[in-house]
Amino acid sequence: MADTLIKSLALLNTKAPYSNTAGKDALDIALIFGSFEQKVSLFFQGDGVWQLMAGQNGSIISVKDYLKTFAAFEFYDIDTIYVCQTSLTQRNLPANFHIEQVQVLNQQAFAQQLTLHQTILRF
Amino acid sequence: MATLHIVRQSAYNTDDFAQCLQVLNTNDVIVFIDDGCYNLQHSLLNTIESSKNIQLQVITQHASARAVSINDAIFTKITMDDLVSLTFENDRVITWQ
Amino acid sequence: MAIDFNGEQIATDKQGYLLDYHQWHEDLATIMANNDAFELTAAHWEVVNFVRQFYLSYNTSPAIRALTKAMKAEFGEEKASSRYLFRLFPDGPAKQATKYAGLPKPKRCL
Amino acid sequence: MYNFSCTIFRNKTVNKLAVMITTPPYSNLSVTALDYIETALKNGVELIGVFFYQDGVLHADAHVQIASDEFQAISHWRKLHQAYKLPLYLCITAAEKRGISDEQTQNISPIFTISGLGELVELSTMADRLVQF
Repeated sequence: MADTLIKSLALLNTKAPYSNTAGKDALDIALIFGSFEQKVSLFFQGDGVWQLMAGQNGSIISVKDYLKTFAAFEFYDIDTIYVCQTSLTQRNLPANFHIEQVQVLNQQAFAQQLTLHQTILRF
Repeated sequence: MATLHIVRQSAYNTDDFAQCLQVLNTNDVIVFIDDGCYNLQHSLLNTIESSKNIQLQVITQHASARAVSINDAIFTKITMDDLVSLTFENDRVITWQ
Repeated sequence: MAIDFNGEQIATDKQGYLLDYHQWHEDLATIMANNDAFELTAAHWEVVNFVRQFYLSYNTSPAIRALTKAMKAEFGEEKASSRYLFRLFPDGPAKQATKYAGLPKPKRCL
Repeated sequence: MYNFSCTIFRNKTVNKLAVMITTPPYSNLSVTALDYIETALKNGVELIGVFFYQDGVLHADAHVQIASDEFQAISHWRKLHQAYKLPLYLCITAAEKRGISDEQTQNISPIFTISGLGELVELSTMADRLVQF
Protein backbone atom coordinates (compact mmCIF):
# COMPACT_ATOMS: atom_id res chain seq x y z
CA MET A 1 0.00 0.00 0.00
CA ALA A 2 2.66 2.44 1.08
CA ASP A 3 4.76 1.70 -1.96
CA THR A 4 2.02 2.67 -4.35
CA LEU A 5 1.74 6.15 -2.88
CA ILE A 6 3.48 8.70 -5.05
CA LYS A 7 5.15 11.31 -2.89
CA SER A 8 4.33 14.83 -3.82
CA LEU A 9 5.14 18.27 -2.56
CA ALA A 10 2.78 21.21 -2.30
CA LEU A 11 4.33 24.66 -2.09
CA LEU A 12 1.89 27.08 -0.53
CA ASN A 13 2.78 30.62 -1.57
CA THR A 14 1.33 33.34 0.63
CA LYS A 15 3.58 36.38 0.21
CA ALA A 16 3.52 39.15 -2.39
CA PRO A 17 6.49 38.86 -4.75
CA TYR A 18 8.86 41.76 -4.18
CA SER A 19 9.36 42.89 -0.59
CA ASN A 20 10.77 39.60 0.66
CA THR A 21 12.38 36.54 -0.88
CA ALA A 22 9.69 34.02 0.08
CA GLY A 23 8.33 33.62 -3.45
CA LYS A 24 11.79 33.20 -4.96
CA ASP A 25 12.84 30.77 -2.23
CA ALA A 26 9.75 28.66 -2.91
CA LEU A 27 10.38 28.84 -6.66
CA ASP A 28 13.92 27.52 -6.21
CA ILE A 29 12.52 24.54 -4.32
CA ALA A 30 9.90 23.95 -7.04
CA LEU A 31 12.54 23.97 -9.79
CA ILE A 32 14.86 21.59 -7.98
CA PHE A 33 12.06 19.14 -7.18
CA GLY A 34 11.03 19.32 -10.84
CA SER A 35 14.61 18.71 -11.93
CA PHE A 36 14.74 15.60 -9.76
CA GLU A 37 11.49 14.37 -11.30
CA GLN A 38 9.55 14.78 -8.07
CA LYS A 39 5.91 15.73 -8.28
CA VAL A 40 5.37 19.30 -7.15
CA SER A 41 2.29 21.53 -7.15
CA LEU A 42 2.08 25.24 -6.52
CA PHE A 43 -0.69 26.81 -4.46
CA PHE A 44 -1.28 30.55 -4.19
CA GLN A 45 -3.26 31.93 -1.28
CA GLY A 46 -3.53 35.29 0.48
CA ASP A 47 -1.05 37.86 -0.83
CA GLY A 48 0.64 35.00 -2.68
CA VAL A 49 -1.88 35.52 -5.50
CA TRP A 50 -0.05 38.71 -6.45
CA GLN A 51 2.78 36.51 -7.75
CA LEU A 52 0.48 35.38 -10.55
CA MET A 53 -1.01 38.66 -11.69
CA ALA A 54 -0.31 39.73 -15.27
CA GLY A 55 1.43 42.97 -16.20
CA GLN A 56 4.05 43.12 -13.43
CA ASN A 57 7.59 44.32 -14.06
CA GLY A 58 9.97 44.03 -11.15
CA SER A 59 12.86 45.48 -13.13
CA ILE A 60 11.31 48.94 -12.75
CA ILE A 61 12.18 48.73 -9.06
CA SER A 62 15.42 46.77 -9.52
CA VAL A 63 13.97 43.42 -8.53
CA LYS A 64 15.31 40.48 -10.46
CA ASP A 65 12.05 39.47 -12.06
CA TYR A 66 11.83 35.84 -11.03
CA LEU A 67 8.15 35.76 -12.01
CA LYS A 68 9.32 35.39 -15.63
CA THR A 69 10.64 31.97 -14.66
CA PHE A 70 7.05 30.75 -14.10
CA ALA A 71 6.71 30.58 -17.90
CA ALA A 72 9.40 27.84 -17.93
CA PHE A 73 7.45 25.48 -15.64
CA GLU A 74 6.69 23.09 -18.52
CA PHE A 75 10.40 22.25 -18.76
CA TYR A 76 10.38 21.26 -15.09
CA ASP A 77 7.16 19.22 -15.36
CA ILE A 78 5.35 21.61 -13.06
CA ASP A 79 1.81 21.69 -14.34
CA THR A 80 -0.45 21.85 -11.32
CA ILE A 81 -0.89 25.45 -10.24
CA TYR A 82 -3.83 26.41 -8.08
CA VAL A 83 -5.03 29.79 -6.92
CA CYS A 84 -7.61 30.43 -4.22
CA GLN A 85 -10.73 32.21 -5.52
CA THR A 86 -11.45 33.67 -2.08
CA SER A 87 -8.05 35.37 -1.99
CA LEU A 88 -8.64 36.86 -5.46
CA THR A 89 -12.09 38.09 -4.47
CA GLN A 90 -10.81 39.65 -1.24
CA ARG A 91 -8.33 41.67 -3.33
CA ASN A 92 -10.83 42.49 -6.07
CA LEU A 93 -8.57 40.79 -8.62
CA PRO A 94 -9.66 39.29 -11.94
CA ALA A 95 -8.37 35.88 -13.03
CA ASN A 96 -5.81 37.51 -15.31
CA PHE A 97 -2.49 35.70 -14.88
CA HIS A 98 0.89 35.92 -16.56
CA ILE A 99 1.02 32.17 -17.12
CA GLU A 100 -1.62 29.96 -18.67
CA GLN A 101 -2.06 26.77 -16.71
CA VAL A 102 -3.43 28.34 -13.51
CA GLN A 103 -6.57 26.74 -12.08
CA VAL A 104 -8.82 28.93 -9.96
CA LEU A 105 -10.40 26.88 -7.17
CA ASN A 106 -13.05 27.77 -4.65
CA GLN A 107 -12.08 27.49 -1.00
CA GLN A 108 -13.29 23.94 -0.58
CA ALA A 109 -11.63 22.60 -3.74
CA PHE A 110 -8.40 24.42 -2.87
CA ALA A 111 -8.37 22.79 0.57
CA GLN A 112 -9.18 19.43 -0.98
CA GLN A 113 -6.32 19.61 -3.51
CA LEU A 114 -3.84 20.37 -0.72
CA THR A 115 -4.72 17.08 0.96
CA LEU A 116 -3.53 15.17 -2.11
CA HIS A 117 0.05 16.02 -1.16
CA GLN A 118 2.18 14.30 1.46
CA THR A 119 4.39 17.28 2.20
CA ILE A 120 3.31 20.91 2.38
CA LEU A 121 5.80 23.74 2.73
CA ARG A 122 4.53 27.25 3.16
CA PHE A 123 6.33 30.42 2.09
CA MET B 1 -6.81 11.76 5.94
CA ALA B 2 -6.42 14.56 8.47
CA THR B 3 -3.99 17.44 8.43
CA LEU B 4 -2.14 18.82 11.44
CA HIS B 5 -2.05 22.62 11.40
CA ILE B 6 0.65 24.20 13.55
CA VAL B 7 -0.30 27.83 14.12
CA ARG B 8 2.63 29.99 15.29
CA GLN B 9 1.48 33.56 14.66
CA SER B 10 -1.03 35.90 16.23
CA ALA B 11 -4.04 36.56 14.00
CA TYR B 12 -3.99 40.14 15.27
CA ASN B 13 -0.68 40.54 13.46
CA THR B 14 -0.76 38.32 10.37
CA ASP B 15 -3.20 36.57 8.07
CA ASP B 16 -1.73 33.14 8.78
CA PHE B 17 -4.51 31.86 11.03
CA ALA B 18 -7.24 33.17 8.71
CA GLN B 19 -5.58 31.33 5.83
CA CYS B 20 -5.33 28.19 7.92
CA LEU B 21 -9.08 28.29 8.55
CA GLN B 22 -9.69 28.58 4.78
CA VAL B 23 -8.13 25.18 4.09
CA LEU B 24 -9.58 23.17 6.98
CA ASN B 25 -11.00 19.77 6.20
CA THR B 26 -13.09 17.48 8.35
CA ASN B 27 -11.25 16.01 11.37
CA ASP B 28 -8.21 18.27 11.01
CA VAL B 29 -6.24 19.20 14.12
CA ILE B 30 -5.11 22.73 14.97
CA VAL B 31 -2.33 23.17 17.50
CA PHE B 32 -1.60 26.66 18.79
CA ILE B 33 2.04 27.20 19.70
CA ASP B 34 4.32 30.25 20.09
CA ASP B 35 2.40 33.47 19.29
CA GLY B 36 -0.40 31.31 17.92
CA CYS B 37 -1.49 31.13 21.57
CA TYR B 38 -2.72 34.72 21.29
CA ASN B 39 -5.54 33.43 19.06
CA LEU B 40 -7.34 31.55 21.84
CA GLN B 41 -10.00 34.24 22.15
CA HIS B 42 -9.95 35.50 18.58
CA SER B 43 -13.32 35.91 16.88
CA LEU B 44 -12.07 33.86 13.92
CA LEU B 45 -12.52 30.78 16.11
CA ASN B 46 -16.28 31.28 15.87
CA THR B 47 -16.14 30.78 12.12
CA ILE B 48 -15.07 27.15 12.45
CA GLU B 49 -18.05 24.98 11.55
CA SER B 50 -18.75 22.48 14.29
CA SER B 51 -19.69 19.90 11.66
CA LYS B 52 -16.07 19.75 10.61
CA ASN B 53 -15.11 18.20 13.94
CA ILE B 54 -11.89 20.18 14.25
CA GLN B 55 -9.73 19.48 17.32
CA LEU B 56 -8.22 22.56 18.93
CA GLN B 57 -5.11 22.00 21.02
CA VAL B 58 -2.63 24.25 22.79
CA ILE B 59 0.85 23.70 24.14
CA THR B 60 0.21 24.64 27.77
CA GLN B 61 3.72 25.99 28.40
CA HIS B 62 3.51 28.37 25.43
CA ALA B 63 0.17 29.78 26.58
CA SER B 64 1.23 30.03 30.24
CA ALA B 65 4.41 31.88 29.30
CA ARG B 66 2.20 34.48 27.61
CA ALA B 67 -0.36 34.71 30.42
CA VAL B 68 -2.99 33.36 28.05
CA SER B 69 -5.61 31.33 29.84
CA ILE B 70 -6.92 28.18 28.22
CA ASN B 71 -10.61 27.42 28.18
CA ASP B 72 -10.75 23.68 28.91
CA ALA B 73 -14.17 23.38 27.32
CA ILE B 74 -12.74 24.37 23.94
CA PHE B 75 -9.05 23.50 23.91
CA THR B 76 -7.05 20.41 24.77
CA LYS B 77 -3.90 21.15 26.73
CA ILE B 78 -0.91 19.35 25.32
CA THR B 79 2.89 19.12 25.69
CA MET B 80 5.68 19.04 23.14
CA ASP B 81 5.62 15.23 23.40
CA ASP B 82 2.05 15.31 22.18
CA LEU B 83 2.93 17.59 19.27
CA VAL B 84 5.59 15.15 18.10
CA SER B 85 3.07 12.36 18.39
CA LEU B 86 0.45 14.31 16.41
CA THR B 87 3.00 14.76 13.60
CA PHE B 88 2.74 11.06 12.89
CA GLU B 89 -0.89 10.48 13.82
CA ASN B 90 -2.00 12.88 11.09
CA ASP B 91 -1.32 12.41 7.41
CA ARG B 92 0.43 15.70 6.78
CA VAL B 93 1.55 18.85 8.54
CA ILE B 94 1.24 22.51 7.60
CA THR B 95 3.14 25.09 9.63
CA TRP B 96 1.50 28.52 9.66
CA GLN B 97 4.35 30.87 10.48
CA MET C 1 39.00 40.11 -12.45
CA ALA C 2 38.37 41.33 -15.96
CA ILE C 3 38.73 40.41 -19.64
CA ASP C 4 40.24 42.90 -22.05
CA PHE C 5 37.79 43.12 -24.95
CA ASN C 6 38.08 45.72 -27.74
CA GLY C 7 39.94 48.00 -25.37
CA GLU C 8 37.22 47.64 -22.73
CA GLN C 9 37.58 45.90 -19.37
CA ILE C 10 34.77 43.39 -18.92
CA ALA C 11 34.39 42.46 -15.26
CA THR C 12 34.18 38.78 -14.33
CA ASP C 13 34.14 36.75 -11.13
CA LYS C 14 37.00 34.48 -10.02
CA GLN C 15 35.90 31.65 -12.29
CA GLY C 16 35.58 33.95 -15.27
CA TYR C 17 31.80 34.35 -15.40
CA LEU C 18 30.64 37.77 -16.60
CA LEU C 19 29.29 39.95 -13.81
CA ASP C 20 26.93 41.72 -16.23
CA TYR C 21 25.28 39.48 -18.80
CA HIS C 22 24.36 42.52 -20.92
CA GLN C 23 28.05 42.90 -21.86
CA TRP C 24 28.12 39.56 -23.67
CA HIS C 25 29.21 39.32 -27.29
CA GLU C 26 29.93 36.29 -29.48
CA ASP C 27 33.57 37.30 -29.85
CA LEU C 28 33.81 37.66 -26.08
CA ALA C 29 32.56 34.09 -25.71
CA THR C 30 35.36 32.93 -27.98
CA ILE C 31 37.92 34.76 -25.87
CA MET C 32 36.50 33.24 -22.67
CA ALA C 33 36.70 29.77 -24.22
CA ASN C 34 40.27 30.40 -25.40
CA ASN C 35 41.23 31.39 -21.88
CA ASP C 36 39.98 27.98 -20.74
CA ALA C 37 41.76 26.24 -23.67
CA PHE C 38 38.31 25.18 -24.86
CA GLU C 39 37.16 25.19 -28.45
CA LEU C 40 33.62 26.19 -29.36
CA THR C 41 32.38 24.25 -32.38
CA ALA C 42 29.09 24.79 -34.18
CA ALA C 43 27.50 22.18 -31.92
CA HIS C 44 28.70 24.08 -28.85
CA TRP C 45 27.38 27.34 -30.22
CA GLU C 46 23.96 25.80 -30.72
CA VAL C 47 23.81 25.04 -26.99
CA VAL C 48 25.41 28.30 -25.86
CA ASN C 49 22.95 30.37 -27.87
CA PHE C 50 20.06 28.22 -26.72
CA VAL C 51 20.99 28.58 -23.04
CA ARG C 52 21.36 32.33 -23.44
CA GLN C 53 17.97 32.56 -25.15
CA PHE C 54 16.44 30.48 -22.33
CA TYR C 55 17.88 32.89 -19.77
CA LEU C 56 16.65 35.96 -21.62
CA SER C 57 13.15 34.46 -21.84
CA TYR C 58 12.83 33.07 -18.31
CA ASN C 59 15.39 34.94 -16.18
CA THR C 60 17.00 31.69 -15.09
CA SER C 61 19.57 29.30 -16.49
CA PRO C 62 18.07 25.88 -17.13
CA ALA C 63 19.06 22.94 -14.96
CA ILE C 64 20.25 20.01 -17.05
CA ARG C 65 16.91 18.22 -17.19
CA ALA C 66 15.02 21.37 -18.13
CA LEU C 67 17.67 22.11 -20.75
CA THR C 68 17.28 18.73 -22.42
CA LYS C 69 13.50 19.06 -22.33
CA ALA C 70 13.58 22.49 -23.88
CA MET C 71 16.16 21.42 -26.50
CA LYS C 72 14.01 18.50 -27.48
CA ALA C 73 11.29 20.87 -28.61
CA GLU C 74 13.81 22.91 -30.59
CA PHE C 75 16.31 20.42 -32.00
CA GLY C 76 14.62 17.02 -31.71
CA GLU C 77 15.29 13.86 -29.75
CA GLU C 78 18.89 13.30 -30.83
CA LYS C 79 20.33 16.38 -29.15
CA ALA C 80 18.01 16.27 -26.20
CA SER C 81 20.02 14.00 -23.94
CA SER C 82 22.31 14.79 -21.06
CA ARG C 83 24.83 12.37 -22.60
CA TYR C 84 25.03 14.50 -25.72
CA LEU C 85 25.40 17.67 -23.65
CA PHE C 86 28.05 16.24 -21.34
CA ARG C 87 30.03 15.06 -24.35
CA LEU C 88 30.08 18.65 -25.58
CA PHE C 89 30.71 20.17 -22.15
CA PRO C 90 32.64 17.68 -20.02
CA ASP C 91 32.71 19.97 -16.98
CA GLY C 92 28.92 20.02 -17.02
CA PRO C 93 26.69 21.80 -19.53
CA ALA C 94 24.99 23.92 -16.88
CA LYS C 95 28.34 25.28 -15.70
CA GLN C 96 30.19 25.61 -19.00
CA ALA C 97 27.48 26.64 -21.45
CA THR C 98 26.20 29.36 -19.12
CA LYS C 99 29.72 30.72 -18.77
CA TYR C 100 30.29 31.16 -22.50
CA ALA C 101 26.74 32.46 -22.84
CA GLY C 102 27.76 35.27 -20.48
CA LEU C 103 25.27 34.24 -17.79
CA PRO C 104 25.68 34.27 -14.00
CA LYS C 105 27.43 31.29 -12.45
CA PRO C 106 24.80 28.66 -11.57
CA LYS C 107 23.96 28.42 -7.90
CA ARG C 108 26.14 26.11 -5.88
CA CYS C 109 23.17 24.60 -4.18
CA LEU C 110 22.13 22.77 -7.34
CA MET D 1 8.63 6.65 27.46
CA TYR D 2 6.23 7.26 24.60
CA ASN D 3 6.27 5.34 21.39
CA PHE D 4 5.65 7.66 18.50
CA SER D 5 5.62 5.19 15.69
CA CYS D 6 2.25 5.06 14.11
CA THR D 7 1.19 2.14 12.01
CA ILE D 8 -0.78 3.68 9.20
CA PHE D 9 0.17 1.25 6.49
CA ARG D 10 0.29 -2.47 7.07
CA ASN D 11 3.81 -3.58 7.99
CA LYS D 12 5.13 -0.09 7.71
CA THR D 13 6.02 2.07 10.64
CA VAL D 14 5.74 5.75 9.98
CA ASN D 15 8.28 7.58 12.07
CA LYS D 16 11.00 8.95 9.84
CA LEU D 17 11.15 12.68 10.35
CA ALA D 18 12.93 15.53 8.57
CA VAL D 19 12.76 19.16 9.66
CA MET D 20 13.31 22.36 7.73
CA ILE D 21 14.41 25.40 9.77
CA THR D 22 13.66 28.82 8.28
CA THR D 23 13.73 31.00 11.41
CA PRO D 24 16.89 32.72 12.76
CA PRO D 25 18.73 31.85 15.99
CA TYR D 26 17.78 35.12 17.69
CA SER D 27 14.07 34.33 17.41
CA ASN D 28 12.19 32.47 20.11
CA LEU D 29 10.66 30.43 17.28
CA SER D 30 14.00 28.60 17.16
CA VAL D 31 13.67 27.58 20.81
CA THR D 32 10.43 25.86 19.91
CA ALA D 33 12.03 24.17 16.91
CA LEU D 34 14.88 22.86 19.05
CA ASP D 35 12.46 21.71 21.72
CA TYR D 36 10.40 19.85 19.10
CA ILE D 37 13.50 18.20 17.63
CA GLU D 38 14.96 17.23 20.99
CA THR D 39 11.63 15.81 22.11
CA ALA D 40 11.40 13.75 18.93
CA LEU D 41 14.95 12.41 19.38
CA LYS D 42 14.44 11.58 23.06
CA ASN D 43 11.39 9.57 22.15
CA GLY D 44 13.07 7.47 19.54
CA VAL D 45 11.78 9.14 16.40
CA GLU D 46 14.18 8.55 13.52
CA LEU D 47 15.20 12.09 12.63
CA ILE D 48 17.02 11.75 9.32
CA GLY D 49 18.17 15.35 9.06
CA VAL D 50 17.56 19.04 9.60
CA PHE D 51 17.70 21.35 6.59
CA PHE D 52 18.53 25.03 7.13
CA TYR D 53 17.00 27.45 4.61
CA GLN D 54 16.16 31.16 4.41
CA ASP D 55 17.08 32.91 7.69
CA GLY D 56 17.52 29.47 9.25
CA VAL D 57 21.04 29.40 7.79
CA LEU D 58 22.09 32.01 10.36
CA HIS D 59 22.30 29.14 12.86
CA ALA D 60 25.47 28.04 11.06
CA ASP D 61 27.30 31.35 11.46
CA ALA D 62 30.18 30.71 13.85
CA HIS D 63 30.56 34.47 14.32
CA VAL D 64 27.13 34.91 15.88
CA GLN D 65 27.40 35.98 19.50
CA ILE D 66 24.47 35.89 21.84
CA ALA D 67 24.75 37.27 25.36
CA SER D 68 25.50 34.47 27.82
CA ASP D 69 22.27 34.99 29.74
CA GLU D 70 20.15 34.48 26.61
CA PHE D 71 19.12 31.26 24.90
CA GLN D 72 22.07 29.69 23.08
CA ALA D 73 20.46 28.17 20.02
CA ILE D 74 23.76 27.33 18.39
CA SER D 75 25.23 25.41 21.32
CA HIS D 76 21.97 23.47 21.49
CA TRP D 77 22.44 22.37 17.90
CA ARG D 78 25.96 21.27 18.78
CA LYS D 79 24.65 19.25 21.69
CA LEU D 80 22.05 17.49 19.57
CA HIS D 81 24.50 16.95 16.74
CA GLN D 82 26.97 15.31 19.10
CA ALA D 83 24.53 13.32 21.20
CA TYR D 84 22.47 11.93 18.32
CA LYS D 85 24.79 12.27 15.29
CA LEU D 86 22.05 14.50 13.91
CA PRO D 87 22.88 15.67 10.36
CA LEU D 88 22.54 19.44 9.95
CA TYR D 89 22.34 20.42 6.28
CA LEU D 90 23.10 23.98 5.27
CA CYS D 91 21.77 25.48 2.04
CA ILE D 92 24.99 27.12 0.93
CA THR D 93 23.35 29.53 -1.51
CA ALA D 94 21.06 30.91 1.20
CA ALA D 95 24.09 31.06 3.52
CA GLU D 96 26.39 32.92 1.14
CA LYS D 97 23.64 35.45 0.52
CA ARG D 98 23.87 36.21 4.24
CA GLY D 99 27.66 36.39 4.55
CA ILE D 100 28.14 32.80 5.70
CA SER D 101 30.70 31.08 3.52
CA ASP D 102 33.17 28.22 3.43
CA GLU D 103 35.35 30.25 1.06
CA GLN D 104 35.37 33.97 1.75
CA THR D 105 34.67 34.42 5.44
CA GLN D 106 35.03 30.76 6.46
CA ASN D 107 32.57 31.23 9.27
CA ILE D 108 30.55 28.05 8.99
CA SER D 109 30.32 26.09 12.21
CA PRO D 110 31.86 22.63 11.57
CA ILE D 111 28.80 20.73 12.80
CA PHE D 112 26.99 21.73 9.59
CA THR D 113 27.18 19.87 6.30
CA ILE D 114 27.44 22.16 3.30
CA SER D 115 24.71 21.20 0.90
CA GLY D 116 21.99 22.46 -1.37
CA LEU D 117 18.35 22.07 -2.22
CA GLY D 118 19.10 18.65 -3.71
CA GLU D 119 19.52 17.50 -0.11
CA LEU D 120 16.01 18.73 0.66
CA VAL D 121 14.69 16.60 -2.20
CA GLU D 122 16.54 13.63 -0.69
CA LEU D 123 15.18 14.30 2.81
CA SER D 124 11.63 14.69 1.57
CA THR D 125 11.91 11.44 -0.37
CA MET D 126 13.22 9.50 2.62
CA ALA D 127 11.10 11.00 5.39
CA ASP D 128 7.54 10.11 6.34
CA ARG D 129 7.05 13.69 7.50
CA LEU D 130 8.91 16.86 6.56
CA VAL D 131 8.00 19.58 9.03
CA GLN D 132 8.82 23.27 8.67
CA PHE D 133 9.80 25.41 11.66
